[in-house]
Amino acid sequence: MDFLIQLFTDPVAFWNSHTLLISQIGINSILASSMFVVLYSGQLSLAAPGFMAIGAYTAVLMDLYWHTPLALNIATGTAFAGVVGVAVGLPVLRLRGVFLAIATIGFIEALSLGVILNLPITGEGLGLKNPNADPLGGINIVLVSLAVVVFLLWRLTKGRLGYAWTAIRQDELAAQSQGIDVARYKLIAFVVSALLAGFAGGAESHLNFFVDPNEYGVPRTVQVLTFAVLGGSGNVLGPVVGALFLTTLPYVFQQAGDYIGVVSGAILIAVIIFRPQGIVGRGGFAFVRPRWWPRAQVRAPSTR
Amino acid sequence: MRRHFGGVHAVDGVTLEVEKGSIQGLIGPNGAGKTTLVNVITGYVPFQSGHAWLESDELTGLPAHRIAGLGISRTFQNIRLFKDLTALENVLIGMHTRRRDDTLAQIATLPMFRRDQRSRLDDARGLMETVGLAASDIAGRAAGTLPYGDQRRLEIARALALRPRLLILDEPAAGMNPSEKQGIRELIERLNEDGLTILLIDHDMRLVMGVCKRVAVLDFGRKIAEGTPAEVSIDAGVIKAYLGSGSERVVTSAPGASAAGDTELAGEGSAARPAVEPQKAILEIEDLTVSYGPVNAVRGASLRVATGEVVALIGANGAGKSTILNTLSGLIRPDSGTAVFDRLDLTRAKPSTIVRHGLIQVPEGREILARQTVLENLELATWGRRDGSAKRTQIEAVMKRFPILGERRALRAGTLSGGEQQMLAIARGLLARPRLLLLDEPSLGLAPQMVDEVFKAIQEIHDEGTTILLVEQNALRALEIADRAYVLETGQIRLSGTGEDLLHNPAVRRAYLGG
Amino acid sequence: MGQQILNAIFIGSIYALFAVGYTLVFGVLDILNLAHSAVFMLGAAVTYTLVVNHGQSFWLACVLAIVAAAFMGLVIEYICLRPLRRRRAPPIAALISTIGLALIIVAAIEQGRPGTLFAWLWVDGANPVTMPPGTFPNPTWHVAGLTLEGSKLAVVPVSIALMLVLGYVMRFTQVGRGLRAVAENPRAARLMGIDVDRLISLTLVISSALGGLAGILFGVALGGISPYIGRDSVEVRGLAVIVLGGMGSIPGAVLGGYLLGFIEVLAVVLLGSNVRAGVAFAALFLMLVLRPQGLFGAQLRERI
Amino acid sequence: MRRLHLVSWLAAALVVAACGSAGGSSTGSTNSYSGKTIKLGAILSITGAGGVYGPQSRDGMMLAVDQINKAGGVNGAQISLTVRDDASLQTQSAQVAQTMIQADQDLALLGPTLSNSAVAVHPLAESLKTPILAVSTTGINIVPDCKFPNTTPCSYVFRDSLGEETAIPDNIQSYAADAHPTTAVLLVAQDDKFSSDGGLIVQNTVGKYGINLLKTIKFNKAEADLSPYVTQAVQLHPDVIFITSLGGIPANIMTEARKQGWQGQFLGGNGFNTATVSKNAGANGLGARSASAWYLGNTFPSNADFVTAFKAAYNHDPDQFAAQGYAGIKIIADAAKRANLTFSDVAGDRDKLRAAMETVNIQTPLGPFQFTSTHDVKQTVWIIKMDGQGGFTLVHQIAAS
Repeated sequence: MDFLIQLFTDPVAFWNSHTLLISQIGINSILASSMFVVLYSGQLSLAAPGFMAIGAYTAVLMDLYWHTPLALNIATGTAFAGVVGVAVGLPVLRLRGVFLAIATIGFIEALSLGVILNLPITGEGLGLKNPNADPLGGINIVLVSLAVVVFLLWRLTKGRLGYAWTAIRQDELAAQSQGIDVARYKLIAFVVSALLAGFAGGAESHLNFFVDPNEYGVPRTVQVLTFAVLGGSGNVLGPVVGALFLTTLPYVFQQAGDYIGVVSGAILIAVIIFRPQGIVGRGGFAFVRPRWWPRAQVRAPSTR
Repeated sequence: MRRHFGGVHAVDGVTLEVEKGSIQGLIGPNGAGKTTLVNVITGYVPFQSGHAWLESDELTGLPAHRIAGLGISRTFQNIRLFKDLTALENVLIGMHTRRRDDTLAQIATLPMFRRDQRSRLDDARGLMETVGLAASDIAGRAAGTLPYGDQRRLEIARALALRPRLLILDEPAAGMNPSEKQGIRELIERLNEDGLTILLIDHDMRLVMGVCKRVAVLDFGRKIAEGTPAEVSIDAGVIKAYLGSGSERVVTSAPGASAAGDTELAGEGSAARPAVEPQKAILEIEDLTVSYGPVNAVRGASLRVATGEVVALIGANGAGKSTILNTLSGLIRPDSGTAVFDRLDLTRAKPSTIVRHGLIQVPEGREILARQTVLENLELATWGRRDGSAKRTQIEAVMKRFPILGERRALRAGTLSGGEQQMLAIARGLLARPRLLLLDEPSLGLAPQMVDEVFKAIQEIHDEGTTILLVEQNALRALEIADRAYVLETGQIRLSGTGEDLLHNPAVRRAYLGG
Repeated sequence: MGQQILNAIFIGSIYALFAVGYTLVFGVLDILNLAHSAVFMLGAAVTYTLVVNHGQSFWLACVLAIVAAAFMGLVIEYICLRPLRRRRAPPIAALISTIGLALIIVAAIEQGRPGTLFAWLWVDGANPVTMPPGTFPNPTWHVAGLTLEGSKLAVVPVSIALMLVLGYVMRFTQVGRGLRAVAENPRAARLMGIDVDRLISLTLVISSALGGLAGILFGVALGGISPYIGRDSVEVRGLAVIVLGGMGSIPGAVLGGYLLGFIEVLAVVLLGSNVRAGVAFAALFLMLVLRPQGLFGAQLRERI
Repeated sequence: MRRLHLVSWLAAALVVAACGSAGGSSTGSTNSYSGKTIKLGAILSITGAGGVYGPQSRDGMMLAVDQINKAGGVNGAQISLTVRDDASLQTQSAQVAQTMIQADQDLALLGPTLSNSAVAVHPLAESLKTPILAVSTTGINIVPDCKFPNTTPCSYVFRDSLGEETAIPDNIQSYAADAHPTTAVLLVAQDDKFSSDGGLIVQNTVGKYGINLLKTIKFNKAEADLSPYVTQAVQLHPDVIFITSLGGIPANIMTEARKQGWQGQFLGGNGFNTATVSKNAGANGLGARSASAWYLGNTFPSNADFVTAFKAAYNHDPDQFAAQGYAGIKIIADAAKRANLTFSDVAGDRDKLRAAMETVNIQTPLGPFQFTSTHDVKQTVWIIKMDGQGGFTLVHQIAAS
């Protein structure tokens, strides 16, 4: 409780003493957004952590060996993730539903266990020390970029691209009949998601003095998926809300103490059962929407 | 152009030319291959042989989105709107191909983008008005929640948004009542006057006859006739294809050819002598109302079936026939009204309980288990029964009655022909020891001789004392064997009477051909 | 090499047994039950607790553990799946709700220490524990330089026998036909008077019982029973197996299990230990890209 | 002049410290401690990969806090210790650390349990000028290395746990001296820092004692069955198998190797030094040797008292991690006693505490305890071997160099 109390009574002190938590929420939100993009175009891709790892390792290695500026490192990491995104996206495009999900899981596991743990340059199991990290200062970068990401996605979902994605998610056949090149737009979504994940990875690595190869595995992808789905994958705000909700859960329910795992599991089930479309779900904040608020037009994914 | 489809030649060497600026009709009974033809043209189903051109552009082998890009847009027989999106969004998506990639513009939220967006919105609203939708009040509603007729119109608006060179309408009027049909008909004519070339697929002859300059008739994947409506409507082959074999004696010319406008059936219905409702019925439906979301599929229908009867339920596509049957089987729950089968409240009971009580449905499209063998299908049909040995003997008996099943017992049901599958479905129904057998479109898409087979079987089953509620496209055949019949139109019972009466009631022809 | 083949056969049997349960549920429901690995772990944990902390006989413990696992099957159906089916929720929702349940089960074991809420279920927290020697007969022979160990050898016949039985049931019994009917066409099944919900519950029970049994055999033979054996050892590999074999196909899952077992062992022998996991998942990825329907799979079905 | 001044000041400080450690309750402190509370925070892995060790450390710390508070506290100030779980994840570890330092305003921190978390958390504490005492981390570069790669000592980071850099070489040396093995195989878990560090040290050390490392077999902790690796190792018939890995895995490996009929010697690092491993390995672990920071059987009072108290409190034997946790609290308490805390200015108190910690010199279950100039532990190393019944017996003892 004292967590919430401080939040409302003394927000400034709260902000200063929880920068890491807040940054983490930001990172998770960006990750969830990357998951959102694929879900929004009707693809259940779980590759996010893989692209994260690529972004993170690229950024840190560039810093360690070439001492290049942070912005460049993260940018390069992001770009590299995007390139790999194309390489992975092309072959798996025709897969749908769980098949895509499992293929992408195969990708992240092969990457983390097969590649990262065996490349000398990544420090293998030793991980990478990242002396120039700035855990407390990173928050601004994270929050600003989160704002940008959300804004961009919001614009995208409102434009030609977004309409195409929605159409594909809703009904691929009908989408084709409207002249939409399904394969092309699916790939775009896949790559955009890769870029976002790569960026999140790069940014997160700047918050940590250590890059830990174990943080880019299946548990992470499950976590990110949960953020996106629980928040609601039909609205740009969904993933952010989901990340916020689940990341702060252990702090909000501190009195659950050791049983936090049990509690959050129960909450997860409860929410998904009573709001299968996610917390934000259909039509954005329609369920708390004041009269003057424009009616959200984007919808949750259809059940097909 | 040939297209090999599953076991049968769905489209078999059909040649079809659509004259620019005309309305070309394409008719034929269900399962004639009309939709398959459209799917091939629009790139959903690959060509096996043959070619297709749009003016100078070859379509053969192009993916669907490219074909759409070339200017062929279509609607779907079973409406494929983006259900969760608003009506307006549906139309906007239709503009995809002629909308330049404005991603950057709108990321920057440039006024230029806003202007385009505004013009697009106006455009979309305009299109909705064109097809007769009041944009102002439904633009913001989720497409899936619109009434049936509006959804049809919206799909046309979406198709128009492509600015197509050729518009293909696949059964645009399916399941509409005469006045709605009239609306669609006027719409089609209006669009054509604006210079749009239209390929109209429908099995409602009256509509096609009314609007088309030329009509081609498909039956079993072959083109059996082509010409002006007048020519086609007196073509014996066509009449046969339409009314089922052996029906010529009843009908001398395909009805609708001289359709004198559309008078609501109800008028004539009142004239028609109401049938004597049986006193004690095994099935009693009172004032049943069923709806999918806001769409009312059945509105206050009431009917009764007495033991030993064959009762036919006829009417247009989407008139609500199947909905009633599914409600009886407990697959759908009604909004209001009662349905009682021998003291069992069908509006509450679980489907399995209903079956155990002896109310068995042979569903439309057979729904046999394609991946299991014929024998397994039959054995499954005895699920509800506990009498081991009796099962066996009866399965044997059934396989004697339908020898074809006996021969094919070890084959996967999916490999059977349509007619064989229908036999299997009926046999399955029998094995469940029905006290009331619901048959949904048993002759759907079957060859005439197969249809005869099926009806022979139904007749026999009835003679053995099984009560039957029959839902049938082939109304004439249905009425021939029915003791009584109900005519269903847009979810309401319009007429009822003995089979004989209705058989000779001119309104009936319009009623079922009106679908 | 001989020894390695034995290793492969053993772990292959475990994979197969676990994956059969996975694939059964997917085949009938088109849903990935991510709580399956938690049930696997629970089977091992309950057996250990009953024997060591509650002084039950080993055999009784095994039976009770399987019962407990089967009961978890019902819990999954009634809490995680049925409510969502009722609401026609997107299948991805079921993914999340089962994740939630897995979270609860693992957390409950994790927090089981003397004097806590779950002490009756588990007292070793996150500590891995091993069946004390002598709690079960475990003869060991040394033949031609090979080590044949009872507890490991036992796994093979048990798995194979069970899978034959299951195969027989699915193929030749009325229940089996019913299950296949539900899998192929629930609507038709309903019309034929099959109580679909009952059969689905049954599916979950069978699947979870198998999962639990796999856990028991695994824990007994290898020791190191901890809250994480499910998550770490079989969860993702189980996915790999059912994809290799073909989603929803029981013989496929069996074959896939042994296949993965051999792939992993061969990777160790031929390619050097550290690439083992990487190879397995690369194989998974390739399989999906080249032959998505797997070895035995039916045509793809496009549901999540 | 100034320098001389500084020196004399230092000397004075040392004197104070000396009588502090030697002397009774009241030192040169001018501030009153009575009625105040000393807030400490511990970041431990109660769940996850480190869940084998965290709870042990927690029990040890709680025992120490209990004893001190019952005995009238630190000059009358009570110690309050909050333990938080980091689920063995470095990100969570760092978050918890920040909360404890900035939100809870704890005076000093203990932990975290795992090396990968430590390398993330320690620099953070350093940058926030808060003393942090590692009680179980043994990997490379924990201390003194803050600004990797140039190894400048951290000023706020201390460690009372025995680094593998000392433990593994000592262990190898002693066994080489006893048995003169010639061949060895290394089994190393490649997916966590602690184990990988250990593996690295083994690889760098064996040569010195004429042991030929036939093969290094890497595996991942998250694997179903380790038998293939063990088979691979056993078939090379080495004299020694080194195991560097976390949790129960060493036990699984030993069991499997023995079942496959291998008779050689197991050597390992801190990963061995927990009851869990010895218990799970049972008879198969008999004779497995490791260098430990602590030995149950030591009879010197500071240990004997600890063991009896611990048994009384939790009715099972403590292990190395419990001892190190217990020692950790005692060390901080001793420093706090001499630091002359104000209890009003936390930042100032933290500085005073870290200064006082550098001069700690007390008796702990680990033996007489002092920090090296780089804040690492300076203590006797105990070479122990598993007794086959879940316990350990002493083989050698190597005094701190």
